Amino acid sequence: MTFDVKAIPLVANFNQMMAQREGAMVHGIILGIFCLGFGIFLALTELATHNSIADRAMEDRQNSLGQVIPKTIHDNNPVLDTLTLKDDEGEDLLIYRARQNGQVTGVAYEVHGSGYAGRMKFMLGVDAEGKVLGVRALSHKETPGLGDKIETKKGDWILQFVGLSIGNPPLEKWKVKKDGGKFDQFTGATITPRGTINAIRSGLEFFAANRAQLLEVK
Amino acid sequence: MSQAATATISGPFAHNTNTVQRTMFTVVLALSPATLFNLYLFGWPSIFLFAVTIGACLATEAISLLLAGRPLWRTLTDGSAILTGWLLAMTLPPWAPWWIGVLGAVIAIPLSKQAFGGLGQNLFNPAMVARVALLVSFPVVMTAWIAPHPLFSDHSPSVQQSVAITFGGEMPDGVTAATALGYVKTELSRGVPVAESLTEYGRDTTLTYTPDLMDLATGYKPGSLGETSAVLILLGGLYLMRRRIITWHIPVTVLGTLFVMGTIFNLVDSSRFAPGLFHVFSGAAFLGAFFIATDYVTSPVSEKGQIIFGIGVGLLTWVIRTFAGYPEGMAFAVLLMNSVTPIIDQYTRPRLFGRTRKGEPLPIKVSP
Amino acid sequence: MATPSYGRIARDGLWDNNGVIAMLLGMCPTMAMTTSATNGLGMGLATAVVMAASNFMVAASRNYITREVRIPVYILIVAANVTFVDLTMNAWMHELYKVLGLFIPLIVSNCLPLARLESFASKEPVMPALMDGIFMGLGFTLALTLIGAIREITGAGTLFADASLLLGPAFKFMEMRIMPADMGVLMMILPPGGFLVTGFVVVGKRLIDIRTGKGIQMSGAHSV
Amino acid sequence: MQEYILLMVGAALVNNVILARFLGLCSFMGVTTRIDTAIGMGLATTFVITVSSMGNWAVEQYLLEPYHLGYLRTVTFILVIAGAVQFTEMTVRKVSPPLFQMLGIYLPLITTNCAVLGVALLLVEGKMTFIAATVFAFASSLGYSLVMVIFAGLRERLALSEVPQLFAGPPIGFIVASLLALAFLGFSGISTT
Amino acid sequence: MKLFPIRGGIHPDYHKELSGECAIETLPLPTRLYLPVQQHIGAPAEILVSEGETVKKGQLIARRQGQISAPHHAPTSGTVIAVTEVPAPHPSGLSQLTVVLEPDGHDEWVTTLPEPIADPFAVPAEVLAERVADCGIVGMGGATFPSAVKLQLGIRHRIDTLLINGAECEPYLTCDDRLMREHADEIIDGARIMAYALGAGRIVIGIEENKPQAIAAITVAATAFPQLEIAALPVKYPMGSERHLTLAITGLETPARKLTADLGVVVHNVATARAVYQAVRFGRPLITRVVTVSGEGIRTPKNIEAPIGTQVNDLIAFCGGFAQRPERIIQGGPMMGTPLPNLDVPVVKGTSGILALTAAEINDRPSDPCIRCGSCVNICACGLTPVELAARIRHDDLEGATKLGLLDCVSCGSCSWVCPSHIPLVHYFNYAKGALAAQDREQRKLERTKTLVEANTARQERLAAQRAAARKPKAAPGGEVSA
Amino acid sequence: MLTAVGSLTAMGIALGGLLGVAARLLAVEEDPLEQELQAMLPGSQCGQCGFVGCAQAAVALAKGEAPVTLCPPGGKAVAEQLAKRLGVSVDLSEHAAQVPMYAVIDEALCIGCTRCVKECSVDGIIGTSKMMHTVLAETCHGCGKCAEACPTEAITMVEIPRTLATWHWPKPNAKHIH
Ligand SMILES: Cc1cc2nc3c(=O)[nH]c(=O)nc-3n(C[C@H](O)[C@H](O)[C@H](O)COP(=O)(O)O)c2cc1C
Ligand SMILES: Cc1cc2nc3c(=O)[nH]c(=O)nc-3n(C[C@H](O)[C@H](O)[C@H](O)COP(=O)(O)O)c2cc1C
Ligand SMILES: Cc1cc2nc3c(=O)[nH]c(=O)nc-3n(C[C@H](O)[C@H](O)[C@H](O)COP(=O)(O)O)c2cc1C
Ligand SMILES: Cc1cc2nc3c(=O)[nH]c(=O)nc-3n(C[C@H](O)[C@H](O)[C@H](O)CO)c2cc1C
Ligand code: SF4
Ligand code: SF4
Ligand code: SF4
Ligand code: SF4
Ligand code: FES
Repeated sequence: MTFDVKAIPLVANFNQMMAQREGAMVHGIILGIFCLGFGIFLALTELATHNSIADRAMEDRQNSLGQVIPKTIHDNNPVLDTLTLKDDEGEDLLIYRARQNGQVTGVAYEVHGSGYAGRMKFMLGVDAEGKVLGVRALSHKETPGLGDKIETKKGDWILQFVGLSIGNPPLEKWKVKKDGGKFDQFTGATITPRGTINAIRSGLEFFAANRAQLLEVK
Repeated sequence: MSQAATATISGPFAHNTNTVQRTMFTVVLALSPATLFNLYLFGWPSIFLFAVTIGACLATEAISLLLAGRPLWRTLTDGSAILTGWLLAMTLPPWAPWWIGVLGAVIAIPLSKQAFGGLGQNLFNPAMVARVALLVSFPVVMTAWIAPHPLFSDHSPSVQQSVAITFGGEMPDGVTAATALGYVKTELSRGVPVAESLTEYGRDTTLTYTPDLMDLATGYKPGSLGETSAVLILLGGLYLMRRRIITWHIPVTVLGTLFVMGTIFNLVDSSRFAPGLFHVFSGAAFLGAFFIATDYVTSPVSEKGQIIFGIGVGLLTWVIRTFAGYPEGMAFAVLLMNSVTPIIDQYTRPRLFGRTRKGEPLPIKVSP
Repeated sequence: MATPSYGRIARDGLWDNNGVIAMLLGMCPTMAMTTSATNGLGMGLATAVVMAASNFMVAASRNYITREVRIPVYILIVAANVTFVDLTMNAWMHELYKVLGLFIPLIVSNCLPLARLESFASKEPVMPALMDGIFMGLGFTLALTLIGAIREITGAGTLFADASLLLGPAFKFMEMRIMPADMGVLMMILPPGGFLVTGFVVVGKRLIDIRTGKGIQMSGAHSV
Repeated sequence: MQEYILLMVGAALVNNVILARFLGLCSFMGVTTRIDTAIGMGLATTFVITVSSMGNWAVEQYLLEPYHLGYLRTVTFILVIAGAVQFTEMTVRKVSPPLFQMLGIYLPLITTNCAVLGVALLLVEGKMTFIAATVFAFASSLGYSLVMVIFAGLRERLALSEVPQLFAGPPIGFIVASLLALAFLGFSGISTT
Repeated sequence: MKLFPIRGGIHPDYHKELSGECAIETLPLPTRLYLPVQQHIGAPAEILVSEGETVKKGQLIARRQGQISAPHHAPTSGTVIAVTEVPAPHPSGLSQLTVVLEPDGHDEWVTTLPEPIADPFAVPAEVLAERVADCGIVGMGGATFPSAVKLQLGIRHRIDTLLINGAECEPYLTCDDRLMREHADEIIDGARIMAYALGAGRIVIGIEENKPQAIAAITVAATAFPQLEIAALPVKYPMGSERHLTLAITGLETPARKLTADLGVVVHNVATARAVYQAVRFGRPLITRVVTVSGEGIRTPKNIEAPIGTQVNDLIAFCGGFAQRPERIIQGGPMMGTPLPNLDVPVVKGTSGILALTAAEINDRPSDPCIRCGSCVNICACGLTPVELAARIRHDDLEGATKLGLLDCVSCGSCSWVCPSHIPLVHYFNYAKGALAAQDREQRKLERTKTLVEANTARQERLAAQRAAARKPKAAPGGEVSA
Repeated sequence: MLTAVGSLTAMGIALGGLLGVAARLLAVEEDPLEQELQAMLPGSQCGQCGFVGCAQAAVALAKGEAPVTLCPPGGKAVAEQLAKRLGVSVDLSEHAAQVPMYAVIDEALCIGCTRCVKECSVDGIIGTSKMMHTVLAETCHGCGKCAEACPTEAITMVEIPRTLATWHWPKPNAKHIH
């Protein structure tokens, strides 16, 4: 049995229009049909992948939070346990909370400092006592080979902050050695570490200032 | 006396005595006082680096010429490769390791000059391309300025030590020092006002050497291998002007613009902006104005064009020094203005005799 | 134009008419995605998939597309394919996606796929069009990997760093350190290095073509 | 005001579309043999980038965001750009025939110029306000035009010099572009925030 | 007097001391004289004599052809021994039709010389112009443009100033200097006659400051005439160029593609003025000229009044021959002169100097690449960019070079002189100007061919139609074909 | 899902319509040759040929203002195709400079047959039947047709000699400059 598409009236009509190539609408219809087709195609793809992608995104966020909040100290999903506060500049700051048995055992939030080539973003994890649980660079534009040693991939420098808090070392030692502080700068690059230290310090100060709200059990 | 039936060369049959070679070696001569002073000031390591850089420039030029199948001797002795090497060396940190000089030569000669077809064809100043490429690639090595260690003085490194410094890459501890520009810049980045850091610069005890005002003027201060002595560079520059190798247009506009920008902004906000004189007398401003921005090949040919070029170099130097990440802006400013030189050339051609600026014949004016 | 043989298509795509080093198309990803060999490889492969699919679709529907809406339809097809690749990789090849994810939307704005649609797929039958897409894509991959490798070795001292993230743990062996990191010439992984290496790769192709007796194909003969 | 100036300097010089962001390179290598053409291309592209960015901003704001259609971004943006090019062509032709004479021939080229899409995507990424987005788009395209014209000037001079055969054409073009990018690195570190 | 600055210019070594103090000597009659038909700009003259004919001094031997042309006269009495192709004093070494005259030694004037004009200021201007034309006077400042044509400018233009060009800015040359020192009266009389013919009320004699004696002599001779002014010009090459002289003295810039006459200014050389004096006051045609023979290659440099047609050989022999091997023999000055292919070429009306220059004087060397020093741009008195022009010409972009003003270049040679890379810039320009002219000729020929072809086809068609018409009634008579 | 498909389709239709309207309103008379040539070009609009795009390149090709080898992306194949369509040869060796010639009739051999006269399309040959013929040098444009027609081979084509009026300085030896 043969089936001739051209037998369908609409297709025949369309073919005729195509043949004449007249009327502005024909182009609109062609493009429209393609859009319709690909729209359906993409919408279906999206439908099919939607949940999967959301899961992956959740995993990703859990994993990255996991780097600044150890899995061992919580039994909840910090990604979903969030709180919004105003930071020093009055911007909304999203805070992830880790809980063990309902008690807040740690929080994580973004802090930022200015580096050699612009803003550097970090995720800072702080435990209930105000000690650093972990810091990771989220994004920065520092020079490869110089400033990028703040990444864990390129060095251990950023790991040294774990366990530190305001007071340990004392506030005036939260500086690079060059400025009379406790922390090493990188050879030939002082600005990046300086910005990083500032970011962590102000993050800890934020914790201190908002401690009650942060640890409040709801 | 008989000549070929056709005389093959059209006139004129008189030429001045100037040649490319003479021009280049005059510039070398003009550079010598400042160079000798700095070689003395920074000792054997700087002498080694200087020799290596020039030698490498000559060697890479020779190799490029051989590969291109061009005549060797004449081009090699025209002095341009020596001058490029010389100027490159003068902008390097004095105790930089030998490979900095060699790599610089590879960038300056084969890449920035010979790939374009050799002398006169390049679009960017070879020495500055090399310097900037090195700075961008090796920021640590390229910003390791050292305190003066005059030859024959007590703390000058011996020849053996110097060999270790230049060829072994063993930088001794406690010799580095900040240049005034670098110092002000880093201090500013931690919020110290310029005026304060300027006075601090002379007193900062964490620096191994801090020049006083007199030192700043004579050039007894940290800096690159050839830039520290504004006075001697000025002397060389004036000699070049006298010999009509360069004209006043570029040096005066570069330094003038730098001074004017510095002064105006310093008056507006002295905590943020360094004074004009500071800009003019620190870093490579003099070297750049007299010897680098004036490079014939990469600057405009007409006097009007040179004025625009000079203002551009001064302005960009100030902008980069003041706002950008690098402490010294002269090299970048020169390269940036090199890139617009063809456009400047196109729009600053002299007016043709008997024509308007647009090229139309002038209207007829009759004598009164 | 007679449809070229598959051999011809392969040779053109991989070398003679290579999208990057002969036609100088798709320059943007070439510069942006070649800071390492792995990035180049990943970008190249993703582009190859999109090119093959787009070429196929355009060749199949070429008779229904009017001249006036030709370009929007082609771009639409490329964009749809890119989005499809983007979504499916995100969902089901997530590890790979994390490496390539950033680059994928950029394929839309690469002029090479579009150029092949215009000049090949819109005129040829489905199968040759598909092959053209595949080989042009592979040629693109080859060029990007080569440029990426040169930049990575000279700039960072490594080769195929993180290849195992892209290709799976089995490819860990590819990750090499050629020289210590502090010997890297930073400029090579910064923008100037991209232009420089691409220029020298074109010179390299010329040298090889001269050796094999093809002579310098003066692409862009008018330019200089 | 100051933030807009910084935004403009950042978009035009520090993160130049061509030299730092690597967008629109094909036209950079292709349409820069003469200063005149580079100027024309620059003007036309500036126009299209600015107009289409406004359109794309609206699409993002009123369609993609509210209905969670982020996955359709590339597709819709491309359609908007194609439309903007066509719209530009029609209006320019109607409003100013001389301008059309000058720019008309460049317009079809621009649809396939990835600087246009690239700038639009950057706007979304930066979550800018309408005015900031417009300023950013305009400054970016200005930076594009600037580099196009500079490069065309350099190539015009290159055409009169004696480049060795092996390097003549694209290779020396790439080398020049490389050195130009190197010079533009001088602007890096200018804080634009 | 107040002078106006001119752009650019150079200060070459002048070497005028070689011959500056040598009074003009008269050359003894040579054994042969060679008189080419073309010694001027315009159409070649038409030869009136044939082999074997005897001629008298001053006799017309070739008459002018057309508007812009000049006649030639026998410089002495003798026999025409040949009318043949002889190498021209031209760098190409090509030949041109030449009358070869063997002097008989009597130096006998022809009897039919035109009558002296006793009071030139009482005759109509046309009569004077006619006399200048008949006497074969052409511009002796180098351009050899027929002077009569310039004298008639007063008819179509309002001329208010006559500039007498005594700048002599070319190095080595001293012929004008000597002429001004020794014949100031004649020059001034000639200038006054020309001014009268032009209707110009003002005469300015421009002399470079490095010729103080000439300035003094002219000043003395000019005191009687209030309409005469003397301008002591700064020493700067190319001050003698017509347009630049006009600018320096009057402050008027001659528009491109226009003549100074459009500004009311006419420029004549001092030697031209003297030739006019002789033609008008004595009816004598232009048959001799003062030639500077100089250069380190010449044993005793001299200023020689020589008959037109004297071979360069004879002049050099008169100066004691060569002192050292010259690198080149130049006709004219070193800046704008042309190299001679050999020494067997004649002195013509425009030959102001014969220079035997040594390699050291020329100081040429193989060229280096252009280092874009900009000297050429800054010294070009015409505001050109020689560096870019030459680059365009080298890349065969003649059109681009023309747009940059190639045709406004006066070939003064300053740019080549100053170039540290010794790039033959002027050679490039000369080549390009020649090539453009050749293209032009070809274009004109092409157009001519096109019209001829059209005419031919039209005629063929007409003939065919006629034949067809003729064939109808009766068979056409074949045979004759018209050319 | 519906919004996605719906809005995309709507945009498509709108844009398509716009393009259609534009195509109609702005229809430009296109030279069929240009269109044909443009179809042969790759259409990548890359501009490497020195024109802004293929359309402009095609226009220039049609006018004969651009060489068929203009298009680097198209490579040899396109060049050959263009050459075939335009009926030109791609072999560059054919472009060798031709020296202008003119015809000279050897008077001793001329039999006055007038065949050459009939051949000459510019009336450059004078003479009547049975009389010896000569060529007007300044009229002859060197086509050589008369030489072919001459039965006695009396006509030879010679280079136009240089005279003082046509001589000009040669181009300086390129070796002077690197
Ligand atoms: C190309 C280049 C990139 C740089 N990148 C960084 C960087 O990423 N982080 C940084 O702290 N300093 C960077 N610097 C160095 C700064 O300019 C400055 O010299 C340094 O931070 C001051 O530190 P110091 O006191 O150790 O010299 C860079 C310098 C250059 C030349
Ligand atoms: C009516 C008229 C037409 C002239 N035409 C020309 C000409 O075609 N070519 C030329 O070289 N000089 C011509 N001249 C002579 C110029 O005015 C001038 O004398 C000549 O170009 C030489 O000038 P120079 O020696 O400064 O180059 C003409 C003069 C006049 C009065
Ligand atoms: C560069 C240059 C320099 C000249 N120098 C002189 C000069 O020194 N003396 C002179 O009489 N003519 C000189 N001329 C020729 C004049 O332009 C002009 O032709 C001449 O003075 C007209 O007079 P004439 O027609 O009587 O020769 C020079 C021309 C040029 C282009
Ligand atoms: C006044 C003057 C300044 C120069 N400055 C430089 C320079 O800054 N850098 C350089 O590489 N060459 C310089 N040169 C040498 C020469 O122009 C250089 O090698 C060419 O750029 C190479 O084509 C200079 C030459 C002169 C005459
Ligand atoms: S004078 Fe010579 S070297 Fe200087 S710019 Fe002119 S042509 Fe070039
Ligand atoms: S020869 Fe021509 S280009 Fe050179 S200086 Fe004289 S007028 Fe200018
Ligand atoms: S080079 Fe080829 S593809 Fe590029 S514009 Fe010209 S014809 Fe089109
Ligand atoms: S060659 Fe041609 S133009 Fe010349 S005479 Fe013969 S037929 Fe006529
Ligand atoms: S890939 Fe960006 S313009 Fe071609």
